[in-house]
Amino acid sequence: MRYLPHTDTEIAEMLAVTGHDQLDDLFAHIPDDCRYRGEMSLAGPLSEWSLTDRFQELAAKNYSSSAKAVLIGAGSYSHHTPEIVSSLISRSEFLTAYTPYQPEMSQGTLQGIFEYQTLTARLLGMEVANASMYDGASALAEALLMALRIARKKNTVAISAAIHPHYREVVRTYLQAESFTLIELPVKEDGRTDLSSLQNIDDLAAVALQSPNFFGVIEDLEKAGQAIHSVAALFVTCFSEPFAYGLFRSPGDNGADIVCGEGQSFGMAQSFGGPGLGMFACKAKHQRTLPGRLVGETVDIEGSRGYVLTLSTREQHIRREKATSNICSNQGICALTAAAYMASLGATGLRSVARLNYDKAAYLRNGLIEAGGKLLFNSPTFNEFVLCFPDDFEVSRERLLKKGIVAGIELGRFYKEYKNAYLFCVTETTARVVLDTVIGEACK
Amino acid sequence: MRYLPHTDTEIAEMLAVTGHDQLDDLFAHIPDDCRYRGEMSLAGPLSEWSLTDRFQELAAKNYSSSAKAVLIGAGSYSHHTPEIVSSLISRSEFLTAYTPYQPEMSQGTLQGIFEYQTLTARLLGMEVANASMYDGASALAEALLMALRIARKKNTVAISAAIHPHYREVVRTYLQAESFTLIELPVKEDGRTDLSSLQNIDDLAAVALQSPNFFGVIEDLEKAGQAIHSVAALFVTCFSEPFAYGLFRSPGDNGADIVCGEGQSFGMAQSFGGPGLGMFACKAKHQRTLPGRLVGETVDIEGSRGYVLTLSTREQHIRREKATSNICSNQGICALTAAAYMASLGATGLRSVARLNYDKAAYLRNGLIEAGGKLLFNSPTFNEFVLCFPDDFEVSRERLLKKGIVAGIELGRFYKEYKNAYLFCVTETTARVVLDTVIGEACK
Amino acid sequence: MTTGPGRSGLIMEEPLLWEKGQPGRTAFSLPDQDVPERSKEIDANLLGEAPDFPDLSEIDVVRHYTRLSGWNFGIDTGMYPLGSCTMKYNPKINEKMAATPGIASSHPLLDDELSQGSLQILFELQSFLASLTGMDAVSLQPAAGAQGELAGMLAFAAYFRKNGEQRNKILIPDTAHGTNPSSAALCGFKPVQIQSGTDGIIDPQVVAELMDENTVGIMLTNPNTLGLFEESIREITAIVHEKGGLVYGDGANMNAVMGIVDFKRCGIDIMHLNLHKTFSTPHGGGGPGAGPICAVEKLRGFLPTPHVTRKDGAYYLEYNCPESIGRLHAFFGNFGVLVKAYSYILSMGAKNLKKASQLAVLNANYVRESLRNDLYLAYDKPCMHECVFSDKWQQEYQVSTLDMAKGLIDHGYHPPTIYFPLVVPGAIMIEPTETENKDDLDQFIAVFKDLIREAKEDGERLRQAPLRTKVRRLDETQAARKPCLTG
Amino acid sequence: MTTGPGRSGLIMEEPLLWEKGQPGRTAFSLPDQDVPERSKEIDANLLGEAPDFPDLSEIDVVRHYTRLSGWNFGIDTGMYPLGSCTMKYNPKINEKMAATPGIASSHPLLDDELSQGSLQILFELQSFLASLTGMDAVSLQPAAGAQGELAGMLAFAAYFRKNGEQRNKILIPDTAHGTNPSSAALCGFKPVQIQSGTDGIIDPQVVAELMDENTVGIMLTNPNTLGLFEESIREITAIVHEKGGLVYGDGANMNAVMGIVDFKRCGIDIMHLNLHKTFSTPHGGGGPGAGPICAVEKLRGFLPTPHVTRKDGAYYLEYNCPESIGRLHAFFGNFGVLVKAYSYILSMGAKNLKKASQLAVLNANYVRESLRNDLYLAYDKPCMHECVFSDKWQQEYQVSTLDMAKGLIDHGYHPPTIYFPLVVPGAIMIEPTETENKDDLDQFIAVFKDLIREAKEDGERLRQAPLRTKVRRLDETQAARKPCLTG
Ligand SMILES: Cc1ncc(COP(=O)(O)O)c(C=O)c1O
Ligand SMILES: Cc1ncc(COP(=O)(O)O)c(C=O)c1O
Repeated sequence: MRYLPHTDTEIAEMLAVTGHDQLDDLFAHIPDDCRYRGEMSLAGPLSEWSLTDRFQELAAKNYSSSAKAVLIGAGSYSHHTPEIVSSLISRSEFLTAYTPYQPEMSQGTLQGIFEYQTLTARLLGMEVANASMYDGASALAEALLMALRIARKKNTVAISAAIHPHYREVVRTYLQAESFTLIELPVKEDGRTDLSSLQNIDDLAAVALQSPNFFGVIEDLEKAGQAIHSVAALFVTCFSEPFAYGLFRSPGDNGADIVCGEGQSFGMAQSFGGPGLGMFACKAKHQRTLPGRLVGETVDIEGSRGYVLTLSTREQHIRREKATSNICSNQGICALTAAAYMASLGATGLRSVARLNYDKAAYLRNGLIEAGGKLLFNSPTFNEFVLCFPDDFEVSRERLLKKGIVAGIELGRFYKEYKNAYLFCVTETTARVVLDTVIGEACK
Repeated sequence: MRYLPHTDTEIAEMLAVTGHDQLDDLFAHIPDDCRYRGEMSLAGPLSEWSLTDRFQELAAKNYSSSAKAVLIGAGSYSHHTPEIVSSLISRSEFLTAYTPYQPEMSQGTLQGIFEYQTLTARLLGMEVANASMYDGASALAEALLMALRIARKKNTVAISAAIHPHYREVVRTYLQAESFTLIELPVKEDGRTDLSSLQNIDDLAAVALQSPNFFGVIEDLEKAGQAIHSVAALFVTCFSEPFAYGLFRSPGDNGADIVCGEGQSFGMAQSFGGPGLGMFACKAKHQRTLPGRLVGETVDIEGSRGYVLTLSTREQHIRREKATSNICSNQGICALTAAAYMASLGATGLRSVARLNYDKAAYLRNGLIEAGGKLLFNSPTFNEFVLCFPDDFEVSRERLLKKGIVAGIELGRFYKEYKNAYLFCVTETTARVVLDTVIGEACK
Repeated sequence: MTTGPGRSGLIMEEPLLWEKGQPGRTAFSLPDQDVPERSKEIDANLLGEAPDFPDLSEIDVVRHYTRLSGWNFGIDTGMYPLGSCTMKYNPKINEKMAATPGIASSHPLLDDELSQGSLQILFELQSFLASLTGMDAVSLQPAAGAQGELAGMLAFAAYFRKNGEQRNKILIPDTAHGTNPSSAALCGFKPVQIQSGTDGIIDPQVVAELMDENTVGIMLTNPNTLGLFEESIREITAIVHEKGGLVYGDGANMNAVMGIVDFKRCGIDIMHLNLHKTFSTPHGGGGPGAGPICAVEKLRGFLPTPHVTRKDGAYYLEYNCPESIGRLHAFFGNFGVLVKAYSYILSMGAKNLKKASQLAVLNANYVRESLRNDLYLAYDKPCMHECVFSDKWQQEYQVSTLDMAKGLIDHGYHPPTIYFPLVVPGAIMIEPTETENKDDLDQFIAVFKDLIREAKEDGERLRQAPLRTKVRRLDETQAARKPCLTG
Repeated sequence: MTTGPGRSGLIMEEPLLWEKGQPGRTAFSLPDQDVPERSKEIDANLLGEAPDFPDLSEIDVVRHYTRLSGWNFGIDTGMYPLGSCTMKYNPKINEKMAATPGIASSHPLLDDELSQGSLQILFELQSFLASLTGMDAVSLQPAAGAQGELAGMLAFAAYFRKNGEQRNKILIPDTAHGTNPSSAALCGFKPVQIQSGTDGIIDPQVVAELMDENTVGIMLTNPNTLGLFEESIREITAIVHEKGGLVYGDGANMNAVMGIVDFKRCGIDIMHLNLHKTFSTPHGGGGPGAGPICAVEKLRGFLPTPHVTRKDGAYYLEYNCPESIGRLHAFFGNFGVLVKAYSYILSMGAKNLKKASQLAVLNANYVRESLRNDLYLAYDKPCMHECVFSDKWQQEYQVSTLDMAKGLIDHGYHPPTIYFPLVVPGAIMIEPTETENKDDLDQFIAVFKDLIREAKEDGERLRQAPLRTKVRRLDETQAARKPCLTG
């Protein structure tokens, strides 16, 4: 087997050194009643070539290929990734390294993550960012836990019902064990979060909003921040589409205390939803309560600039049960990918691509409205929006599916009250001809 | 444009230094009547994404994909390439380097090519090998020129008609300008070269054979070598399928003086016929007349082992019109690829894969004979063989084509006398089920 | 003096991204604007400025990361005997498989019928992991080992909640990985430390004394982080079960026992696996990993939602799990990592996986036996996948574990895990894994021996190490005291 | 002291392949044996033993080449101002395009109808190159520039043969690349050297004196290898044509003049292009390249067979070319390289290609102007894509071109081309190309200036350079005297 280098002769020589007769003897001390009985029932071994055939077959069973257009976002976005990003980040020095515990032989990863932290903070308008969380959903859960840590005695957090339903589920999972109170804030008619009840909530540590929210609607973060701060709660914002900040004001600029979200858009394949990237930033004053890993700048004994994992007294391997989170492995290479992606875009590219997302989504939205669709919410959006249709849209959707286009996702599976409303997403990857096809078929 | 880094400001600053007002002024000294008039008529510029679409369209117009089985070799072979070979050799330090003129910053390429030379020599049973030629065909032409150099006064070379027809064409091209005489030796009934006329040829510098030859037939190189040496000619052999030497005796072992051929089988994509790899080896006593580049071992001023381009007094950049060949750029990365491929195989792997080629080809050959096919030549073969069919095989071929199988290539386009004979190739990549399909359809 | 592969050579310096670039450059190929411009209609109040990113051309970005990579060390660069981390070779073909277009581009929210390929992978991997561990049910959702632990703890909590029990203590050995107590604490459990015995493993007697009806149960790592098999695991789990408790298994060290140990038979109720260790998915300089959890039947219902099931030959996502702890990930976990592990398992098959464990244990014991006269062996008994030494004998010459670790760097080796587990002062934990060959191990051993000899004769060079790296020892105190987290 | 990016750092040593390994290992995944074994039937006389290759496991091969790559320097590593070589950035997307499965796996001998995609690429590239040069016909077959020259010389020979003329001398400037005389000699032509003028270009008078009815014609490089445009090219080609001769153009330096010069108007009859220079295909540590030739109408028939034509919207291979010099390559040349060049041209479009030439010339002139007070400028006039200095001023302190070149290595730059062209003793030929940005050029210039200052103050360090590389200056004399070409 090409991954197992030992020849029989070598095994014999090594066993002679360890004082065993055969490989099985190495396990002599394992009690009988712990032992595996029989053979494991797995498939394989497959040669590299059979393996490739197998994956071709599996891939063919998925509705997804370069020829298909999936006009769904809802937390997973199709964006163009420059070839350089994939080819650089897959360099084995990055990909096959461990967490940079030995900084002298990990400066590549460390400087790369320091750059990621910096670009993330700049994108979100925040002062500091961590080295990554698992995904946008767990990042939000950890942001709320962090807010509860900062707020100390307070026990309640409120989250908008317009936050991605899956993120809210994850928040519920993370918060279920401790006796925290989780309140959901309703959605107004304009698709923004209704904050009018805040005054009536006791013990409120933090309020979380998503913008653009699950409906694609840009929340009025500035006003929201004022309202939230006025009840002395921390203002947490999250996102699933960071490209929005190429065009819209950053959460930090609107006063957010903690910002988190999903960075998949920045160079990660959609890959059935993972791996993605939990981005996480906050004001500097809260940095010592951050969850996750942090890279910091320092100097070596000769005074040269260098980077290390830092503030590790917050972390599980030092602080154990008192750690700010249990994160050990994070999404390292995804963070590096996002940094390379942001570097490839630059300020200029980010702006242009974000604009194009807006323009293309607007084109479909307007076209569908003209064709008879009705906007569910009348608020500004970025590259996602929700429409309802006079007739049964499922028939059109089926027709489009046969043409290789997935036209939006029905909202009833997430919100009973929005049955038969469809959430669409259009990014820079969708050609106008596809949009025209959708518009043409929509209300036939 | 992402490949052109200059901003307008920088251009202005630089022009100020060079003393020009605008970019066009840099070309002021170019006479008017040399100038390009109008715009070049090219396509583009295309974004990375449009480019990818364009290539997908082009690829779709080719009959070739992982789903297809092309049972043709004839100088271009389908073999499995381990993923590690492609991913290692595409490391930019190898791929984007120039010819290793500065050995101190090219030791990777240099040691890699030294290893290639060594493995090539071992494969072919020769003492030395060069750093690569353009392809098997030009390598053969250069081998004959080299033989003529060694033989000095003699002016005639003889080549077997069983050598790849394209190789013979290239030989004719290379030899046309000088007043050399080129004789073709006929093919015997058993598909081997008829050497009986050798005694009657005057002035004979060298005789070239291919084994396995174009018909897949293994020549009796040992006897041939004796016959050729007995007329005091140099024994040149060539090949298009190096995998054969995993199973059959090497040319060197059979007394060859110069061995050359095509190394595409060792890790290069078929890629419509190029780039491939001209492999070239000879006895050590002839090394100073070798064409092409050579890497040699030496030491640095501290005594450390290192590698350099060597014997460059043979080469065009030193010897100019007296050089042993005009080669400058060769097939560097292809040679490195072949070395990594040979290293991945190892002696054990090469033997096994070669065996499997033999077995699979024998399976198809025997199956087709049972189904009514007739061997054109009754001599040992490796992974290619020639069959004739009682009825019109084109009908079966058309049916198979529709099933995604190209069943052999008709020989009439190369040899009028072998019309309606088909040259088949089977390698380790073809599954038995494909072979069974061909056998089933062959004589329906 | 034996030398490892480490040498001095030419590398490239490279500034921070924003120390390069000029406004107006870009390395991104802008797609065609084939629709009218609309963004001007956006309310000025909502509109932001583009963030302060540097503008670079393509070659700038390429050189930046190419150069940075030269300051790093991966498995492909050399030996990485980092204990508890199972840094084995990461096959390239797995990367290729995970990048298969129809797999890598699949959207997670399409209807099940449109995602049969992805679902089949998940389904089969679930069953492979069940068979590998001997357990009954599997959830692939946890994004890393620590999230697997959290899921397990939440399941334990849900189980007791359902049974109407109020338990909040949990037993955790002193050798446990930091994530164990930290994950338990996230669920509001109070860790109670179990002192491991002088032989490095847990004495059932100690467990019996601590285990009571207020205690959730125990978190066990087996083989443990000292590289030793918890030989009394059956007694221990029996004690816990007897008091109504549950047993969590940290399976991060599964690489030692594939096809050898059956965790259900051992009495484990839920355990996680680190696919980025045992199943050879690359660690990516920090992640992503994948930490699936495997449970016995009685805890199946508590596993995260959704999971994949099969009916009439089709695969679908099951959401109807009323007892489930809920969702842990926005979608289905680190799918791409799961694909790589699936690809690895298919490449290896049952026989080679078992062989891998045998060779991993052989390699560790070989190193242990070869260095035992040079380094103090913390526990003098056969080890599993890793062996733990310490600097006890070197302290005499003022050479520490840290010094030796840094000395190895100059020789071209990634240092072992050091100062962990905490029960061994100055620990040096070596896990060679099965993909290192004997020649390379012999060279490593010889270098380490020479280094130790050097330590005796002249410790100063080691205290100065590393000397060959781009940066020397870094000031971690300053980094933490005056944090500079962004530039 | 300004420093370039070069630093000392940790790199890995690695032995030769056969100094590793153990019989029985393999890194190759053996395909299934799904047919009966047959090879035993082979005549023992023909059967060989497997060659003496080392047996390695996958990780051995991976580490081997990963480590070797660390001793190399590519365009992605840093600046490569190697004159006459046009070492510009090689876009990664071109590699991806050439690897597109349906393209990379196409067999060269399928019927034309089954290869329309590949043939279309060739056809379009032919027409692109015709438009780029201004010439009428293109053959893509030559595998490199030198093979293009050979093809051109053979075409010239065929032309005269057809016309019943016996010509065998050919004029070649002293600044020509070595392949020029060598290619001419391969055709039995006798090179006659033209001395270039004191201003670095050819005086038409000299050509007039040498050109006669026994002379095939002339080989011209324009811009020439001194980076200068042959301003009298029209006069020269007129002189040659008047005597019935033909003009060969070495277009290796096309990068300076895309969209700016029309070679047909200049009077060129056949020229080659180096796609691995101007059109950005990577040089691969030696190759493969591609050296298409472009001809005027009257020589079209002599170009290599086959070429691609179009009829009724379909592409096909034309073999019926009775006057053709024949075939130069087993198939259609280095197709994969052609694909990359095609991809590059499509990415750039006409406007950007012209801009590239402008910027390449700007960069060269900028370097020329910035270093002219520090290095002796061989020809004091504006240059095209490269500028040529020499060590004339440094000889005073016993510092040579070689020493400065090696000194640059320690600073992280690939040295310029040195000691070529031969007409400039101690030549230092710098071709920055357009993909280097101003900041990087400024740093390079500053480093070079400092190096020169250092040369003056203390030359010894430079004479010792390089100090940072894995190996120092190598003994080339020993290598040539006692050649060791295999291990
Ligand atoms: C024993 C043990 N348990 C748990 C973990 C945590 O796993 P992860 O890093 O995937 O969260 C590790 C990782 O180092 C470990 O070694
Ligand atoms: C001016 C000139 N002509 C010809 C050549 C030869 O081209 P190739 O190396 O592709 O054979 C070169 C290559 O360096 C060159 O610079």
